[in-house]
Amino acid sequence: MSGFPFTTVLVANRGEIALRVIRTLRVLGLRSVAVYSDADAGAPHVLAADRAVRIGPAPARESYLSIPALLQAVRDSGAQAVHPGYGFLSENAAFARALADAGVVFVGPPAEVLEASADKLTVKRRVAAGGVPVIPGPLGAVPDEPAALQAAARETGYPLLLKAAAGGGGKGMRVVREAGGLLEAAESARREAGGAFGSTVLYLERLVTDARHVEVQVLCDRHGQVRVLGERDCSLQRRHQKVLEEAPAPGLPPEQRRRVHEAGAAAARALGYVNAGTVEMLLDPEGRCWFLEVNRRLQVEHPVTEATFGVDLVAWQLRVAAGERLPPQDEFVARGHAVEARVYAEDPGQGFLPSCGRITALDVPEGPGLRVDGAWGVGQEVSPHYDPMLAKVIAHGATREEAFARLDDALARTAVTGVRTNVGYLRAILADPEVRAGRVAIDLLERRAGELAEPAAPADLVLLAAAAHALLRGAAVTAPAVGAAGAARATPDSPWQSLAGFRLGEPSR
Amino acid sequence: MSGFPFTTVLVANRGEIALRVIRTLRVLGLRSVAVYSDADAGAPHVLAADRAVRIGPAPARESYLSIPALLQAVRDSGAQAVHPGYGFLSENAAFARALADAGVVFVGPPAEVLEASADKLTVKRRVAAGGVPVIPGPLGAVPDEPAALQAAARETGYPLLLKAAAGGGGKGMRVVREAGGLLEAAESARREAGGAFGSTVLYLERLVTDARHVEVQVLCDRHGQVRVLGERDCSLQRRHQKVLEEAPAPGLPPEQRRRVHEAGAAAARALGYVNAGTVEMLLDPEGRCWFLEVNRRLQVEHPVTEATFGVDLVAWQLRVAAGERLPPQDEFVARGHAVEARVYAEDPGQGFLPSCGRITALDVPEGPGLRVDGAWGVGQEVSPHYDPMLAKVIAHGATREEAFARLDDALARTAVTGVRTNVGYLRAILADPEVRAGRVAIDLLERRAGELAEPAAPADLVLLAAAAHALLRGAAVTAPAVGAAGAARATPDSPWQSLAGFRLGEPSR
Amino acid sequence: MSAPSFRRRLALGTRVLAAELRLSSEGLLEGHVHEGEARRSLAAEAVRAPDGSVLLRVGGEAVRARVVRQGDVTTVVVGGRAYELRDAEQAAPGQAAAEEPFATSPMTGLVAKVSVAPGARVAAGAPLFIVEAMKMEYVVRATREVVVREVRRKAGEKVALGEVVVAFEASAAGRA
Amino acid sequence: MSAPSFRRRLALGTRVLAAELRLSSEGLLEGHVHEGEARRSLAAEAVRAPDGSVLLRVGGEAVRARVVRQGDVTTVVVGGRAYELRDAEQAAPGQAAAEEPFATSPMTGLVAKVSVAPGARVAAGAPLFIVEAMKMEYVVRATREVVVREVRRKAGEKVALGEVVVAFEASAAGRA
Repeated sequence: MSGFPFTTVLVANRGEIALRVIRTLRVLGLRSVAVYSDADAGAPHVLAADRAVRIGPAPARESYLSIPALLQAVRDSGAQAVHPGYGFLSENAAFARALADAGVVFVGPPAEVLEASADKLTVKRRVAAGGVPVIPGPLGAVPDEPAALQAAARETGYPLLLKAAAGGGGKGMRVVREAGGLLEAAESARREAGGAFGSTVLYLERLVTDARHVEVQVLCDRHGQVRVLGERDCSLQRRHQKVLEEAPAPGLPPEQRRRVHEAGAAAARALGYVNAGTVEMLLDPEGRCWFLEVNRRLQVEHPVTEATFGVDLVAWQLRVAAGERLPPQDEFVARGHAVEARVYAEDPGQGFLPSCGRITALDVPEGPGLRVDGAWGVGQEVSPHYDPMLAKVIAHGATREEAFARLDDALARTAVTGVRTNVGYLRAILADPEVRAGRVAIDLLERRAGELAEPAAPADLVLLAAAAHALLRGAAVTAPAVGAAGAARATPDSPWQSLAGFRLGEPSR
Repeated sequence: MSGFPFTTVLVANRGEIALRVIRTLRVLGLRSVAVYSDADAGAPHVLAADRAVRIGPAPARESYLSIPALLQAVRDSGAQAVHPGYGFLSENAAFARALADAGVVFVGPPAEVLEASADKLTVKRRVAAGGVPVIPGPLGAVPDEPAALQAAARETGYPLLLKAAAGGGGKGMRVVREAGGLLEAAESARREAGGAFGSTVLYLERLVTDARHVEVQVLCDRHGQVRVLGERDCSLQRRHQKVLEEAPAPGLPPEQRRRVHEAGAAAARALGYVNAGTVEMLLDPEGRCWFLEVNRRLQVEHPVTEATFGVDLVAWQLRVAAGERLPPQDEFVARGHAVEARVYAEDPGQGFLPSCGRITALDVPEGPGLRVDGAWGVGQEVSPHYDPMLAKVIAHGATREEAFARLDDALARTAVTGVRTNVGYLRAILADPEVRAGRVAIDLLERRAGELAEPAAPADLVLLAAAAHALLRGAAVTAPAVGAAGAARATPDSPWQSLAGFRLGEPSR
Repeated sequence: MSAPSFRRRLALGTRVLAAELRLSSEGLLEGHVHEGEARRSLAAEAVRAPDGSVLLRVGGEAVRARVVRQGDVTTVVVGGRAYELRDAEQAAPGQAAAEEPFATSPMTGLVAKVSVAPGARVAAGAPLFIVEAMKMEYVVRATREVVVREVRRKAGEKVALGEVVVAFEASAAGRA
Repeated sequence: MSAPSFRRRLALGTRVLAAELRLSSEGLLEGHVHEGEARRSLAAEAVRAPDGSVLLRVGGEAVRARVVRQGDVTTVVVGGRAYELRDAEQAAPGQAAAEEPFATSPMTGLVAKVSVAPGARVAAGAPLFIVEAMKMEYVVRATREVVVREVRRKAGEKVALGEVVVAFEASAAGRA
């Protein structure tokens, strides 16, 4: 039926991405196997799969990052293929190699490709040799010895960036503005990287300032064909954590867009890349693009590409892993504009600290042109063990303006209680004049933090809602009395200026 | 901001279509006004609008079909435009005229167009003059007098179709296979048409048998430009009620598709059509197409066109109503395949009788490539006063097979209690070999009613679920005991053949 | 610690099932079902999802169910299909005879038309009344020759599923 | 028939609001709020949606709110933003002083590292411990010079928001 050389696919991940992969597996007629730690028994991805296998206790290192536990789960479930999602072991060459040795298909780059690109410095050298411009910085690992580290940093020059060689998604990454903070930043980055990736190797790069983050989605088959599925702009980041992503990149002159796509394709070719990947680049104010790194997996933000190109990237990952040939480049055509907002369990009013707890109420927005990828639900525990992303809300529109308006309307209809979220912050970003004008840059969110701070609470409205809730509880839902009340009747003399300016779907004052 | 000559739009409808129109109004920055009958106070469309106005008691004739009540609501709310949705007054020339006289924009064909096409017989004559082939039948209204009616029917020949001249959506339509059933069918059709449209005029047509229902989506601006947004196949109907619709029509040879599109455009031109409209045609087994009628409104099934063309048809309706020019035809490009299933509150096990009541539990499917347009929710009353459609589930995919698989998986994840629904029936249709092969025809659902009947209940599974629910109520959701239970452990000797063949996401036996 | 158990006689359509199931502390649901002479063993791993739905795993297959109990009816939705289990103690022992001394509404809706009046003699197959709901109307006909005793609803009135609209004289046949 | 009323002193962040609102039988919510010296009139039409959310209409504007009450906290979500109202009787009369004799966890998470031991003298600004949750870690530092009396959590242990991790000797300053 399916035409695939495998029938059962184990998804070596959790949360929304595991759920999203399982959805595609079902559509393609493939059986799905979920894995879970003790913290995730009863989690949405576990409930959605055809079968679920426990792989260990809550800490990721003992479950989702444990290669032996996952190999055992593959054996127990009889899976013939593994989709790694993003994060965890998705770019781990040892995992891909162990699967290959066991005759199991890894739905991602083959082990050889991961092995040859496991060290990001090697990658940097290889893409540079392929004609792709790279960011200045030593092409070697950060030394353990403090004095040597400080010397290397001095040579690179401040401000600089400490990055985990095995890192991604902002984990194990630190900006260092001056020598004083270097050692502590390195220690902290090492600890974080060790926890997340099992490797503490760091490297240094010059911090390119005032730049935009533009990345190219590539799709490469096993027959040497490289396809470019446009670019995404992910400049809107907070502490190296992407917050809002869009496709295409706004305001890119055609010539720059062409250069960015060519650099992406060149990087993929230089690495002999196979499967879906992302070539991240910085675009400086002069319009020059710099190779940042290659993400050898599906990105969190892949849905904006799916929305504009009308493709299912997970389906393509599976087809490529099955040896299929990609169609010609001109069959991939983008349409309209898409934007994704990441809803995090964090408290913007308290320095964006993570917010753990149990979700007590949840309204998920729906409507034409919207997609919500989440693994949340009422009763769901948001655990301190894993990523704080609750969901991604993706809007598509004919134009950027339409997509942004649709996303804002969707966020206005989103309600989460039990944990604090950044939904209000996301709406503030969407309302920001620089963002609306498309003048995005990596430092924008930091630079405009003041303007993006939570507005004063609409106290009277909040009180009215609390009172209405308390007084209407148990009331007939469609009370004829209310129905008969007819059109809204404001008391004309009440001081409702504050509410008059308040409208769902529009950023409040 | 919006660029529209109006800022507030009243939506003269209810349910999912009112909600869907309001979503687009918000995205376009337009204020929305909902109207509601006493049965709908607290309904989703009322809660979603910026403002809501009561228009009368529950019966449609005194609320959603009452022109005076709606005009009063327009005045009270200060709306400068009215979107009529589908059904109700959407094709009512008197309503459009009254709005035009009041200086209010009607988001649909101008009053002149509706007036000149209000009588479907006139339409038939005009499109025939424009070179569009029409179905044989007298070009006059069915006489009231029984003997005359019988004579007209004899002349047309049985089997024939009685249609409400002002009808649509299967209301007031009856197949008459022999003279004996004619008078009762006419009386029943008249009563239904009177209730739904305020007009009891009927006409006769020869019943074209073994045909497919193929319809063309047209979009026409006020500057004489006609655009064709592909065709839809809506052959899968039960009692003239569309059940499953798809775009593009499966297996249509390019030459036939071109002829169908040309006939659609010719019909629109012959009528001087403006705004979004649908030209319905029958495609007979010889590949000839016959004009059926023109629907002068947005269709229920418009989302399949939106999914394949990546457009927002309501936004285009508003732009055309605002006088905007349409872009060239080659800017409308279709991609992939889309299919829509209509979820009705009806009981397939009891002759598809409508099922009223209050929704007690609801699981709405979500996921990439899915769209659900509904106005349902837990606690929502499904009233006998209005249409039994609860929601539309729309799936898009690269291929027809993928779209169908995605839709089936979505329906498998849909749960409604409190009212009975046709979800199981829809899944049976999706699993039907003729449907899967694309051999759709208007009589398919009737012809294969036996094969599409509810399968025997999986009694043991149902018992296990009831027991699990009763015994786990109040249990810790992520009980470590369950988490620690590891991989599924079947008792190998238990007679689970019945369950082994049962898989969510696949049609059950 | 004794395992919580589920012992019920339930009707599923015309079938009557007697279930005896226990839930172990490890989430294993096991037991038997009796149906007429037959007795089957059942077993499944059961989990309650945070959203209140139920997940069953049997032999590597997963099935998710939404279960709602209201009055004596338990509705189980599986794969989009809803099944109704009725507590069998309350369930009618057999289907009602065809010759009831009244005609009931086949659905909740509005009475569109009443074609008969008290005292009228109505032939088998003739229309008694029409109920209308949403897009559909349903003609209720006499299943045998009857004499109308009482008309309890008139056109325009609401009527619930199973409610008596027309009652007959106990003359012709059947239980009075 | 007397209208149901809502009389509460509630804290919203640092603001304290005393609400007096009544709901008429027609669904009109009316009354006043006192805030310090100020008194404002409030009025809105209020409807409860079938999904339990609340719809307010004021002057032609509609606002939908999701309200959840748990313990003494009422969370109101409007336009995606969540606001927490705390019953003011229980609410602290002022913010806690900066010189608490202990250091608490700023979030629920795992203790990643404890940098101090009982008896240690720690300079202002020096790290005490690190809490880690999800993708983030947070370094808790001494806000003044302190002497550590007790360490209540060690690395790898869970800690809740507001829980004491390190306690100080009451020597240097502040309330003991």
